[in-house]
Amino acid sequence: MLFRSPRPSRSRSGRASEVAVVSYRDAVRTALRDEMLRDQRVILMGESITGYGGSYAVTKGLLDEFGPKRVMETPIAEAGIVGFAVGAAMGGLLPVAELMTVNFALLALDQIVNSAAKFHYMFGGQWSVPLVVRTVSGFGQLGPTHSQTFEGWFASVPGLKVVMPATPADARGLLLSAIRDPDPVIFIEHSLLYSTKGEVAESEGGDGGEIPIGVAKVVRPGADVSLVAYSRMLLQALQAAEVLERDDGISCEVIDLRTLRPVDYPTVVDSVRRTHQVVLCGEDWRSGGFGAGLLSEIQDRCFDDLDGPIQRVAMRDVPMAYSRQLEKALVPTSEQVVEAVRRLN
Amino acid sequence: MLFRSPRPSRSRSGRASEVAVVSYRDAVRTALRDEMLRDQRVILMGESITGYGGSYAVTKGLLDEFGPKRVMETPIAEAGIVGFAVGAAMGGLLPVAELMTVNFALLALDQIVNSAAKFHYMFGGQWSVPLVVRTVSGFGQLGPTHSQTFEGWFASVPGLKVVMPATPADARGLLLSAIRDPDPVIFIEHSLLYSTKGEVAESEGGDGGEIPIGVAKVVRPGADVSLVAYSRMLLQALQAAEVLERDDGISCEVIDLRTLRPVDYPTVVDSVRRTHQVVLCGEDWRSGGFGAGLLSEIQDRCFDDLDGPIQRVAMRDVPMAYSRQLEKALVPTSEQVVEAVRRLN
Amino acid sequence: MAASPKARRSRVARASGPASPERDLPLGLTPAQCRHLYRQMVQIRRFEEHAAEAYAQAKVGGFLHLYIGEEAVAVGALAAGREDDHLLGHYRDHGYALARGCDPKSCMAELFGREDGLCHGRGGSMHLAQASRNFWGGYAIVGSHIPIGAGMAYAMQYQQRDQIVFDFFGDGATGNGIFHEGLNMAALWNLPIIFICENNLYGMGATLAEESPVSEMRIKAEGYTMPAVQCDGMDVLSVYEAVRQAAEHCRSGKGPFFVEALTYRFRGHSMADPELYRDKAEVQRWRTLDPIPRFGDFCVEHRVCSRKELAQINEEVEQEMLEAVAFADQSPWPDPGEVDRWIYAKPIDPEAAFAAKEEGALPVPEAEPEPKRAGV
Amino acid sequence: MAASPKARRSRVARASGPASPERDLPLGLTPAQCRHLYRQMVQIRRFEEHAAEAYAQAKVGGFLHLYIGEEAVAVGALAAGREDDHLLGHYRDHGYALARGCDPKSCMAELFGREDGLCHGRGGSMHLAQASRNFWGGYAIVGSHIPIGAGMAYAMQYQQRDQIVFDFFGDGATGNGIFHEGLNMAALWNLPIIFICENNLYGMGATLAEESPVSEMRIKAEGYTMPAVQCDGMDVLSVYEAVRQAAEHCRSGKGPFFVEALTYRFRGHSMADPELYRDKAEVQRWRTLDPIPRFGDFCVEHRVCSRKELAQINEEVEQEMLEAVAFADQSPWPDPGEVDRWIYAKPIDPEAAFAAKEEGALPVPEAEPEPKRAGV
Ligand SMILES: Cc1ncc(C[n+]2csc(CCOP(=O)(O)OP(=O)(O)O)c2C)c(N)n1
Ligand SMILES: Cc1ncc(C[n+]2csc(CCOP(=O)(O)OP(=O)(O)O)c2C)c(N)n1
Ligand SMILES: [Mg+2]
Ligand SMILES: [Mg+2]
Repeated sequence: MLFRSPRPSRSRSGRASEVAVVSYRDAVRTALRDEMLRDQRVILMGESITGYGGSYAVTKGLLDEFGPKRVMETPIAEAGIVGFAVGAAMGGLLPVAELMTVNFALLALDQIVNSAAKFHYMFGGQWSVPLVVRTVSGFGQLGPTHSQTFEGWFASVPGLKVVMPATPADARGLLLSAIRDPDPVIFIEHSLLYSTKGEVAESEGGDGGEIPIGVAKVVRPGADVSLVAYSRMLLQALQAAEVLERDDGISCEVIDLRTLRPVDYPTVVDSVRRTHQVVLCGEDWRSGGFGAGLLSEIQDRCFDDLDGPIQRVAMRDVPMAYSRQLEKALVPTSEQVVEAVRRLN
Repeated sequence: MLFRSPRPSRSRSGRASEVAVVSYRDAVRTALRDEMLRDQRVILMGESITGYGGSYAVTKGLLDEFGPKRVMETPIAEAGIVGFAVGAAMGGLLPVAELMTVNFALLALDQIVNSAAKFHYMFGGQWSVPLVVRTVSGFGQLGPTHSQTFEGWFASVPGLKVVMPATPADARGLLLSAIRDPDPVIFIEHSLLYSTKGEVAESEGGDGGEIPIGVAKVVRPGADVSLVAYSRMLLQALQAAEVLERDDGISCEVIDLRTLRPVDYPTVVDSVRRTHQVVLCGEDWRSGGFGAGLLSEIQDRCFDDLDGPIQRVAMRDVPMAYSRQLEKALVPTSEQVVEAVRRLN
Repeated sequence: MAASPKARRSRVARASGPASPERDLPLGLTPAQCRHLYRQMVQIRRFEEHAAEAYAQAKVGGFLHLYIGEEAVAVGALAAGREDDHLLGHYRDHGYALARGCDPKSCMAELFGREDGLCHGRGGSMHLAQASRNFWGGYAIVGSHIPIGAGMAYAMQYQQRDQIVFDFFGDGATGNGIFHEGLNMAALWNLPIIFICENNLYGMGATLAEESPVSEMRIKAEGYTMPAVQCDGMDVLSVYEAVRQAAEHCRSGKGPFFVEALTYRFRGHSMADPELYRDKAEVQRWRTLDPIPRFGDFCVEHRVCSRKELAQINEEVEQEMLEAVAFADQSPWPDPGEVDRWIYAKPIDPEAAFAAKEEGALPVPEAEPEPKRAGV
Repeated sequence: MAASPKARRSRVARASGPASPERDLPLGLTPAQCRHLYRQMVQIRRFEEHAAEAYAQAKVGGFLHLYIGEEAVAVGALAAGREDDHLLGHYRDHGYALARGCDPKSCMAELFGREDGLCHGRGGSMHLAQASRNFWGGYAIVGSHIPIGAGMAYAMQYQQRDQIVFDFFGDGATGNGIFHEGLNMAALWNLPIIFICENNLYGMGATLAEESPVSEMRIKAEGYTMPAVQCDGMDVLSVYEAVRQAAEHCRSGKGPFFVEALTYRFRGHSMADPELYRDKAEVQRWRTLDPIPRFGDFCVEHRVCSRKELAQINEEVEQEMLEAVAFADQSPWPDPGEVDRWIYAKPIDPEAAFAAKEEGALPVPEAEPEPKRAGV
């Protein structure tokens, strides 16, 4: 055996964590870096992640620090990248494969669904696939083929864990969990969050710092309406909560799901039982988006608790247009969250 | 211009249709054949559709009748097949591409979502993609990678039309509509329906025979509960309706959606407003399956009409196992429909 | 790591062929044709310089990929075909549009996201298209348009039309499986399509050596028994010559042809590119091969025109591009109320159908004007 | 349409090499090794004949793809590697399992969907696997395991282990883009993997000529600068020789190697195949090349064993397979209550986490026994 895990040298685990204000981008980068320092089995692979530094500059500097065997520039071959990473995981490594954006993940969907998600089950538990697929959703005049987000699809696949952090702290803590998890994790970042900042507890080289997958967080407690959000929509939900508090005297409880599979329903249900009103906030298409699955389960568990129909804020069912004016008409906003709450009240 | 459409010669349109009892398989085949006779622009392409006759024997005999230019054997290249068919459609043909099963459609998802569904919109309406992708869902000890069904994913994509016929008559009529439609249509057959039989009005070479896309059908009128189904689950719903009538005296209205995008909500809502109870019957995974989107929209439109939570019958959230005993524990059945109705009553 | 321009060019057969009687022009070219080639390259250059400026002013959003440095490829290649040949390319597509004769005004308006844009602002820079010129668009999923081009070529073959397909993509695209699926089909069915690979040494930030175990993309075509040649993508005549040969081959029914143009983008991959992965010196070396002054010199040497006339072309083009920008600036925004237009060519209205059913009438789908398709 | 067996074999270099001192055996083989090769081929043959019978009795369901006729490929190839080399193949996988030494009982039980099956009935015929033997499974999405094998090879290289990867697939798989993506990566990173292409002239009902513009699959590897050889897939020694060369190459760090085995399946693609697409006469011609009697003759000619001893092997194997069927018949069905086991290696229980949170305790994820992975 060549490597032990975790590599004990250089570890500063146990040391009290320091807290720093960092960007979401840096939180992802340093989580990758720390985990690579901690465990030699961790490798990165993806398109333009080396010399270019990643199309959103997340992996900048990592090639220089870890060399091309651990930070691998790949051809533009999404299916091949994920298939390769699945194999590397089966071979004993802990690959973190980057798909430049979630739009291109469609090309790798077979490997995600029929390989990564299936092997532990279909081979009767003989081995698992400790793979992280990092990818990015987002928009901003990127046009019809580059503005999509498919979390609802991933979250419907048994065998996958799906994570969408909204804050730098969660980006770090959940990425550490994802890399240490023996199962395939789809880790979806958001391009419009990369420059947002927040407090993060750093624990370089240590074992701690994980934020558990599958646990939602009540980010803002409230009494009247539950706003269930994740990723960028968390910020929209929080903004809406402020407006509603200020202008309407409505008290919103804001829940950050953080993990989309498995969903932490107990936390959601607990909130709904108290507020009796729910607004689900997502960015994928309304028809059959992730919010639809969420809604289905909540109405099943909370039918008698609901004072009004569960509301959804989602992307309009349109392929997406490039023009700024048209895009504005399509993407979900905090104003829409406000309106949804007002519809209920 | 080389071809006119529809080719007028040999047309017997206007003639009263004859009615025959045929299998679902034959209904699909004869629809393809008749449309190929009617319009020279129609071509078929797919894997093992020529000498083999199609993995479910749907295209048997068509190579001999129409030759290899119109019935094209392709390499095992799902993405390439759909991309090629998109191009052929842009070039003036009416391709019907067969993907052997919907499981393999994952490999072509990028071409379906980012090419077929997008071009009409993203190029500002300059052209459309009159493409039909025929594929098959189903199970029967086919194991973890060959038993899936992804209609919920297709049905969430703006720009696609999605059809899942349950009967030979609908298979014929909807396939004729699909081929004549200027937009991309995903046409999902069901392997366990191929040998079922039903009455079909034949109209060889004629212009008629279409069943419109986007129109659901009340297959069995009823007063107490609405069962909304499609494809194979229609048969389960009808069976359940009989049992419930006989044993519980519950009168079920059974709706065959037939088209999954766009959904004929008026027909569904009309029924729910009368029955106040709904059970949605599908075969894809419960978490985020097609039924979730349906449920979301129904609860939005009918919240105050509902006497109880909308029930769903769906595939259990498990990757699917090969063993007969395990498969049985996963796939949705008519008994589950019965139980769902009883839960409401 | 990347081969020097010199080393690479030495592998390229220099444009030659029978000299034209007057003024000693190669390849049977006329002076007017030469001036046209020159003008088109300048058009692309100036169009993009203005686009870059507009991007800096936030008039253009999203992605903007410049073709600057590679103009000779689109211009030389399309000059070797017919105007009704079918054209597809990737997202770095301004060159294809202008070389095909699209109006710079409508192109610029598309970049500005305006209603008068080629695609009414729906597509943007990466998705220029003009069906009436058989320019079927820029495609932004790398390699996706390779089987699409093959399918169009099949439609031509099937309908016994003599148009062929021009399909442009980059070196990076050859690492994607879809490239191989498309080439395989084109070869299997002997389709009239020219695959034009713009080998500019990089796929975004990946160097050729990181993407591919072979540095010559033509090798990848040879496995499909497809004739494949390289040409100097910094020399419009070298491209013209290679693609003319390819077009003859395709049009005469001999099947697909692969042309690899060795070229270089002078600017970053997109406007967001910090260009950390390549040397400034390398870029400088390649700039000495700039296809525009190079062909300008050729024109002067072969007495196609004087330096003054070249300057005049430059000036005319500059005027044209200023007008394009002004046009785009003044073009109206698309109406947000129309944001859901064109989802379908044949929209479906279940509410109407239901209402009709209630009244006893069967819902009859409306016949709509059939949208344009190439073969019809 | 398909080349005749004769014509195809003439392209194949016949097994040769230094004769072993005793009994004149080629390739340094011992008689015991030869008997082992013979026995393994018979095992596969008889296993599958019993499986086909069980399928007819509805004891086996779903898809069943027989390897009959192709036994020499798996047996010859795996004999040329080490037992701890990594093995991946496609859905026609009984041969890989048995040649790797998996117990026929557990294999048959898997086909029967029973708890004692290699994968506890979860996978079935297409997904045999035994991680403890580094047999990483049969894969049923055509070509999907090609990059997976490359990834495993990378893990070996990275960890400086000297195991190599054997990755088997069919001629049909080479038409899929994923094949190219996998080969490209293997070549780029010089990975220790042998790609073994079983060219059996058909991809389900498609003939080779319908799938590929070139009839020799090795040509597709050459574009990746990968050494590629053909061997006679109906001759276990020819396969052994070719793969031994490949294994030496890979194990010594020289990168990937491609072996094309020219072979033929005597039975339909799967049990459902009506075989409309090929001549009975063609099948008959190939049956004359049956690798089992052919190698049996070789053994007798080279005094490895007598005909009687061969018959005895056949008899022993038959007994073994009868026992396998009996074992599978008696093995219990998997417990439907366990149908949702193994969805995750580390299950997550939000209810428990929530309860713990309510009690003030932070939810600490349980440490689970780490599932087996190759490198650890
Ligand atoms: C399938 C896919 N993967 C990744 C990307 C992101 N991307 C856009 S352009 C590009 C590089 C393409 O390189 P090349 O084909 O050489 O063309 P060039 O940009 O050099 O002209 C990449 C990786 C994409 N658009 N599509
Ligand atoms: C991606 C994908 N497409 C289609 C199929 C259906 N299919 C199963 S096997 C097969 C033929 C494969 O042929 P080849 O690779 O030559 O292997 P062989 O069966 O001849 O051993 C096809 C098309 C599949 N399993 N996966
Ligand atoms: Mg490039
Ligand atoms: Mg084969």
